[in-house]
Amino acid sequence: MYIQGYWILVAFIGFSVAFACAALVMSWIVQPKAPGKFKEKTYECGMQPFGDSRIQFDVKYYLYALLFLIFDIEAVFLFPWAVVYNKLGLFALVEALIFIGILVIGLVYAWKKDALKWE
Amino acid sequence: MFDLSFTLNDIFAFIWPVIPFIGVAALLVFVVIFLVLMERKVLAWLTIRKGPNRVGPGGWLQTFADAIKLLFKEDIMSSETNKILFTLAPIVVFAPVMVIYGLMPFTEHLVAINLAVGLFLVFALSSLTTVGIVLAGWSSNNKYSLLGGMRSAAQAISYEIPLVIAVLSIAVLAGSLNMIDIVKAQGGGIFTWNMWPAFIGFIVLFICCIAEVNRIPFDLPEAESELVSGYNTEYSGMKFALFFLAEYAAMFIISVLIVTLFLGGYTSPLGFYLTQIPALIHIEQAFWLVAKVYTIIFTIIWIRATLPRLRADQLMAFSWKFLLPMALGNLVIVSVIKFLGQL
Amino acid sequence: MEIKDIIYSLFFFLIAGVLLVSALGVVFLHRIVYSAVAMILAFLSVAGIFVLLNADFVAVSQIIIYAVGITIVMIFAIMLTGTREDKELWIAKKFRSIVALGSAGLLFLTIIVSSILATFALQQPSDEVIQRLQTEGTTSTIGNALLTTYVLPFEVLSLLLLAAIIGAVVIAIKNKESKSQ
Amino acid sequence: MIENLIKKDMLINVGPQHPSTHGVLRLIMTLEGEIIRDTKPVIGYLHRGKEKLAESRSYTQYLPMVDRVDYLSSFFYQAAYCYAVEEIAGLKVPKRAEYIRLITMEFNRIASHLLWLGSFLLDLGATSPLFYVFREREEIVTLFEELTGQRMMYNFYTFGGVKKDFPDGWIAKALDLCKKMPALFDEYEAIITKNPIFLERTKDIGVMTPKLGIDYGITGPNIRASGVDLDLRKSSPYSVYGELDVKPCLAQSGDSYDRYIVRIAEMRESIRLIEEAIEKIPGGIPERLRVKKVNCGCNQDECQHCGFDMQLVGKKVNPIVFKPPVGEATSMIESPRGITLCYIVSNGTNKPYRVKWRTPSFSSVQVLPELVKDKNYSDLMPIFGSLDVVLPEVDR
Repeated sequence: MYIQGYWILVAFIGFSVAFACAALVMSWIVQPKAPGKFKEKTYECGMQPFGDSRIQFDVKYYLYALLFLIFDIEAVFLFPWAVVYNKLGLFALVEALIFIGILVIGLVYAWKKDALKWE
Repeated sequence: MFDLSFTLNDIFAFIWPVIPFIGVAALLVFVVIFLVLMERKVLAWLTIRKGPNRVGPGGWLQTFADAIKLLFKEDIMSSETNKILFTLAPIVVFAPVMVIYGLMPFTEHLVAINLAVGLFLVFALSSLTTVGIVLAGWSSNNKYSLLGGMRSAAQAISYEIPLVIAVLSIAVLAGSLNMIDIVKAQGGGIFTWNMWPAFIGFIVLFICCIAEVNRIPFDLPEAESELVSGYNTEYSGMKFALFFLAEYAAMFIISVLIVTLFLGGYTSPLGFYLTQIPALIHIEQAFWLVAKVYTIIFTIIWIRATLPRLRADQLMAFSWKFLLPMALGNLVIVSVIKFLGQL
Repeated sequence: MEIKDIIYSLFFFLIAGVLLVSALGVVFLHRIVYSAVAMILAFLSVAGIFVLLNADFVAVSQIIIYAVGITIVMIFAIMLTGTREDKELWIAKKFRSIVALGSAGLLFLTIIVSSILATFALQQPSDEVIQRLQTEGTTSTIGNALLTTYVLPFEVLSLLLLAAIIGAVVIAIKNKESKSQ
Repeated sequence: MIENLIKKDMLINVGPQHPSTHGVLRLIMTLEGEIIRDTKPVIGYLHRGKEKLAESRSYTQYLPMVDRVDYLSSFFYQAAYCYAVEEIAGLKVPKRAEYIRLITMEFNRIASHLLWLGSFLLDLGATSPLFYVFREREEIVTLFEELTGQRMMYNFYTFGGVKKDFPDGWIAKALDLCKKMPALFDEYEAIITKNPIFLERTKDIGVMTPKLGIDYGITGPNIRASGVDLDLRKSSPYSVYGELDVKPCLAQSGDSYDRYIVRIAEMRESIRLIEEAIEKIPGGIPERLRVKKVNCGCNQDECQHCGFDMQLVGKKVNPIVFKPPVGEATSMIESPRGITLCYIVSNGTNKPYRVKWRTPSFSSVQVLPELVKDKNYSDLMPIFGSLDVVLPEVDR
């Protein structure tokens, strides 16, 4: 069952991409094509596009990405813990509490330093 | 290492993914078409309008008409877009959603891909769509798209964390990451649902799920009063349709997910099945799932009709300062409950 | 050679091929965003290889941490660098490229050597173990190991993550202050 | 190091073809990240030369065009124009006609505020209120239709009065509506005023200090939300507001939320005013309107049945013959958006020499850059929406 599941998964990924591509190709075949100079302008609320659209973003985005990564890793480590929690009892509970507690310290630190504030 | 001995059966096993895939693809298209219509009808009823009522009896074929229209629409691509990524983005957004459909347990046997880490994989794949949205925003070379894409990414990753941590409490309760196991653990009727011990988690997950599919009050990436249409501003025709399809398909998925994790999935809330014949039990399971899922979907539409949208910073603060602590607290509460239950 | 081994090898070489091509793409593609996309593909194929090794949990972790988490961090970093012309990021300085190539080669050598050594050192798990892993998945095994044999690393890891949070916050605050000045 | 590589600002165009600029306003914004550093409103996309057009048309011919200056509060613009012309021509308006004007204007104020409420919440992302306010607005507009024959651009006032009396039963319907409305406002308040998301989005957002408001010539509900007690209906009553008990609706902090609160209060106040006016309207109880209008034959101004104050002047002025004397006049009206001023110079011909409009939305657009400066881009909408700008009125 197990490996078969992954085989189906691989097939699904392939089929899904193929499905999306097929939709695009089919539409490409049947759609009218009437390109025009102004049609191909970037939308800018009805004006000629001006300035550069590739702007620089604030560092806060990066901070959120880093925090996401960190908590994601935390979650990834907690998943195995959650699965075996039943069998290990109090020991596992205490360990996880310590683990979560240390990360909560980090969260509180970020909070207190106003790093979570999005201006 | 592969534990497979090749017989005719196994060759069939390698071909048979085609069948569930066709089933899932048909289901996805049907669900989306129905969902769009349902949303429009329910919204219309909530706001004293009639809703679509021209195409087909009572407007039931409206979405088909829209789909056909989108298929035949010219696909306008701005000359300044990055054409490769612009085309790739809708595929990156759509394909994972479709794979997730295969992971969902619709009835006890109707789950196309049954994996030991199914639940975990659902989140891995759902967060992949974020990358597609950022690509869409970046490749459009449009200011609104870029802002929308970045906002969307920031939002998605911020709500991913409480979501995953809320789900951890389910893993604690079920002791497994397999979707079927999780449902089976709460098969004893309404009082064995995970919703009760993990009620905070249920609320957190519900909110996060609404945020993950960018719906009001969390629809900032597409806030039309600010960013026109967000990351899909430049998209038209079939490429837009793929985003649209993915969005509504995702809405169905999150409802199935909420039901599966917290509301007993396909099991009967009564604790026993009304029908006793195995074949009928199958149908009854599907019925319970659909009933629960559409209750959730109705709630989501109802929320859309009621609330205004949040601002970007409030959105972020809500996730990090409210939902995340709540989710962590929920995890601790649930593990303590579970521990006490074992004593 | 049985047919299942052939299929296994087929998949392995297919995935490894994708991995190699996309990894080369990360290095040689001219536009940095293309590199990022190639990197996602590389990460995903690494996940595929993990699946072939019966490490399902690690495979999914690979997707969730690398293919999404790291990629998002990378893309945000690209956005942070703003409008700078993409082509300039192409490795231009000779010295740097030599250092980069040298360290990459050294790393590669280490991996090769250690994996060869590991092949000798490690025992082939019994069929029974493989059977169990294939039906139950590896999650609970990892969980057991984490909470019994590797308790200390598990807890130290949280300290590491704490340090990472603090580092991220400090960088962000510094940036904020420099901006307000 | 990174800072050197970066071009920090991004110019972004909001409008003219943007889903939420209430027509065709264009804002050129300089964003730093998502913080608005600078805003330049570009107006004129709806400019129709309303002032200049008056110079080539007779006084009466210009009357219907006045409606189009602001299609949401047509009655007010008609009234402003009529009062100015009446002042030059020395026409006296009978009291009953004044009351009819007052009642229609107050209803129009409610209709205008209702539409504002809907579009304001639509800007905030709440779609439903728009449909609910249209349900109520529809009833008001139906009343107007019954009275004037039009659902928009009523063209109902004339120099010296109004065109028609209320039709039979109109007042009863109006009273019915007045009874129904406050409950509906309660409903809105129940779902909006206490909504935490709404509060978060509007409280302390776009704070307009009284000084800033006065400096920019902000009037109407916008300035009253900042605590400035400026209501022409109270301070320099035109029409018959002097006979009624007008209570200005004030709030203190001047943020978007207060502008919302003031407008909701004003709608309630308008309903009270209408009820009071219907009570006081000369001509008696609704059922006997027609009878009261009948001339009893005495032709004396003091007669309580057919005196001038009781009557209605509905005669259409001949567009060619109507020539007010040389002179100039100014009229000011408290429109739903603030003080509307009409200034007319007459040179004795049948066409005005010059008509000048002062429209409140114009000032509101001007103050927008000050209010949104250094705010989040998402705050643009609650601020701009709460100012209640109607673009045709800005551009004229």
